[in-house]
Amino acid sequence: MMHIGNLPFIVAMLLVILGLYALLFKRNLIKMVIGVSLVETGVNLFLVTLGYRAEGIAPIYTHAPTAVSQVLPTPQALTLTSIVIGLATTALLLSFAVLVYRHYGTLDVTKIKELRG
Amino acid sequence: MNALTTHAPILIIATPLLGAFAAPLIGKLGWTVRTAFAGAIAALTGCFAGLLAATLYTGGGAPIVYVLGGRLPLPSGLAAPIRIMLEVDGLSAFMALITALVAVVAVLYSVSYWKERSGGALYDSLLFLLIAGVFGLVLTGDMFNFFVFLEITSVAACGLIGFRTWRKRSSEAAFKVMALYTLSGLFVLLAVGLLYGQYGGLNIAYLATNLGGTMVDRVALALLIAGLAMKAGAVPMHMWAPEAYGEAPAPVSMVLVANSQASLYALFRVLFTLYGQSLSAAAVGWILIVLALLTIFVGVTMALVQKDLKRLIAFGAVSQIGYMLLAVGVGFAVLATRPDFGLTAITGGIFHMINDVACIGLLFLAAGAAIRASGSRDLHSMGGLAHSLKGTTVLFAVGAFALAGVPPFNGFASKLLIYESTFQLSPVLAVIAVLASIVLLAVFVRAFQAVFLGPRLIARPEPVPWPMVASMVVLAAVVIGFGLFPGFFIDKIVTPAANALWSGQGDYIRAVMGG
Amino acid sequence: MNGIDTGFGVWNPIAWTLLFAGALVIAWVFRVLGRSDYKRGSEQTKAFLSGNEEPEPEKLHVRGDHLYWGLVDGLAGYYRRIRAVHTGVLSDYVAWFVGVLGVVLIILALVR
Amino acid sequence: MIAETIIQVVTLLLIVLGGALAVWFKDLLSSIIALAGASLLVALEFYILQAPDVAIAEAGIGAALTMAIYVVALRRTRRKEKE
Repeated sequence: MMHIGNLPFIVAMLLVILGLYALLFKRNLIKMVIGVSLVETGVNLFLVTLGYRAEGIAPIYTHAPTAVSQVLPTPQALTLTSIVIGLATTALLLSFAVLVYRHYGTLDVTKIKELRG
Repeated sequence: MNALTTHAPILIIATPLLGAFAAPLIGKLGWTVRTAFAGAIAALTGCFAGLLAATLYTGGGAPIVYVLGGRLPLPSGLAAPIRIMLEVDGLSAFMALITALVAVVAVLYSVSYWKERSGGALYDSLLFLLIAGVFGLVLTGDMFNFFVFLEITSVAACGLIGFRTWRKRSSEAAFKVMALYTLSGLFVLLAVGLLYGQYGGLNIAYLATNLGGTMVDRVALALLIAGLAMKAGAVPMHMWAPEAYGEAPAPVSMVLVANSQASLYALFRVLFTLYGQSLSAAAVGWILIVLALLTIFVGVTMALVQKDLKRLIAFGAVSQIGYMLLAVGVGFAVLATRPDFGLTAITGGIFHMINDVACIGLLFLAAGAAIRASGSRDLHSMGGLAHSLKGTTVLFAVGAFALAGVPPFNGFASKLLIYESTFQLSPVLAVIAVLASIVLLAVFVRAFQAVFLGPRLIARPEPVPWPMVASMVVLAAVVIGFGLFPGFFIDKIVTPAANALWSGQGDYIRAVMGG
Repeated sequence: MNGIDTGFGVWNPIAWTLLFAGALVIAWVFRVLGRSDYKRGSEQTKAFLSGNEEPEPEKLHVRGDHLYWGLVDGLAGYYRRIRAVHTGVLSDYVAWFVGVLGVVLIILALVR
Repeated sequence: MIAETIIQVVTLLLIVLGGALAVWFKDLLSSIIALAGASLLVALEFYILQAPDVAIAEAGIGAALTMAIYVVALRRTRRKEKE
């Protein structure tokens, strides 16, 4: 495969920035959760790209041919863990968003500020 | 060395984890069995933490390494640094003792805290999950595991903050705190990824031997400082803290303070053990000092004008984080140049951790008892509780005086160390710290006057059940004991912890890497 | 054993407590030696408010939010700004986080 | 070889597009679908980067399950971003 350089890293950082943009400038709570999900996807992509080695094969063969290099297995294990953790946090965030909506009758973040000052 | 001592590090984490997952099942057997089970788990965890600390301190403070899944013993069989391990040095053991204290007290307090809508087994489950996460944070020797435990504490903490789903503000606080915790966790993960990408390892000791202060290292350090300082609640990233502490149930507020301190511990670990001298320590130290001064000042002044009792104490808790940051920041800034007072500063900061958790915990618990008894948390409508809640009144006063650094309580002992050492670096630091302590005393005089003094504004407050009083008495005993015999406790438990930061980097690395 | 020696100062809580207890005893002695014509519950213990009747204790009680109003009023400018900063809006919290991250990044990148 | 590179570049560009659309759409359901699409493309990218097991997890958990949770949450709140 041809070398495509740092493009995956750039895409990962773009996803993080998009997520931060949603968190900073979007007023809807669900949209902000989507922002958190985007940051998380970006970080996951970053981790997997870290472990990639050109011409490598997947690190899942027990009897891999020794002449071929494997891509690093650790970042992949990390990413798996991170994906599962991400599901838990997203679910919790969304359930709190639903609760907030039930109590406040709105999802507008600028109206959900009883705790201030 | 018998098996129990050998496996103590993992047992400390595994026992509350077992409690977390078994609690819903045990809960089916009724209130008595559930309570006994929770108490047993907490007591067992406390015993393991004490055993671990005793082993470490009697062993001369050399780090204990516990390897999971490795067949060969480290460091002789060091084949690849990719391996999950727990590494316990003086500071980890000290933090484990703090967490154990908090766990036991929180479980005891929770026995009778819930009134009409019972906390139930789910509450126990989340509480143990949070405790297991905090233990994991302070014991792990591996950056990725650190991230996993960080997320465990985030999820459990926010579950507990939003536990009272019928309260409007709890849901709001839980959502905000969860979003911020997740974000900071992801940035920490990004930093871990950056470090892994450069050095191909996740072990703290392994990374510490390789870090060279490149640009990527600096970016990773910035991500770690920002993420961990936010989870610790440093100003100006503290806004979640009063909401979290204020809206969580009283015992959980105390555990959340310990959770923040665990993040602070992680920050210190990253600075002293992971990075150490490999980059400009003075600049990083001054970043911490500036954050600390902001934290102390804003926390105290905001506490002065709060109308909600728990929010007031929460801002007090925020300001106390500043004292630890200040002390350790001073220690880090002078790590290489001025050893004469750097170690004193770090000793003061570390000692203040356990003092803070005892005083703030005592205040949160006493406030929880007062709020539970009077059904109100508004300073304007409370008053005169001293007529009926005599014990709680005395305990709140002890906590307030100790937190404000009034002698002879424990807050004074640690703050004295902080004042005297920061004065050596710059008198301005010490002056601000002393002034903030005085304002803090004023804050708590106001809270005390509003809640406990005056005529009976609340006709018939509910009495405080004995488990709640007992748990507060335990904390008060810590406050007074540490206040009357500070030299003894500093000698026995604080100095090993401070030395682990000050000069323990080599030992920490050698325990894993050998050589 | 129980004291602290910071290298710049010494703190011994036991000695301090004994001293404090001694001061308390002296204060108690003075109190005992006080005026013998003082009677509890008589006219002497009543507050003198220009001859007006003393109000009910519920009305006399200084509530929590009345304490330190002078200090807070004196710092009104500071408090207006700092309370405006605590908006309670999650986006602002995230903005503070990103801002601090940016500042720390710049400092660490510039300082060698 | 060239073909694979092109696939990868296109995938990466589409990921960014999906993320941008997820932020941009005013209709939250469309937003969620864009997010799930981006997640699926990230799964494809994982596969290309020799991480098939992570790809499966990302497609199953990151895209499908997460989207299901979003849809449940959306049913209990409201669909439009602005009211």
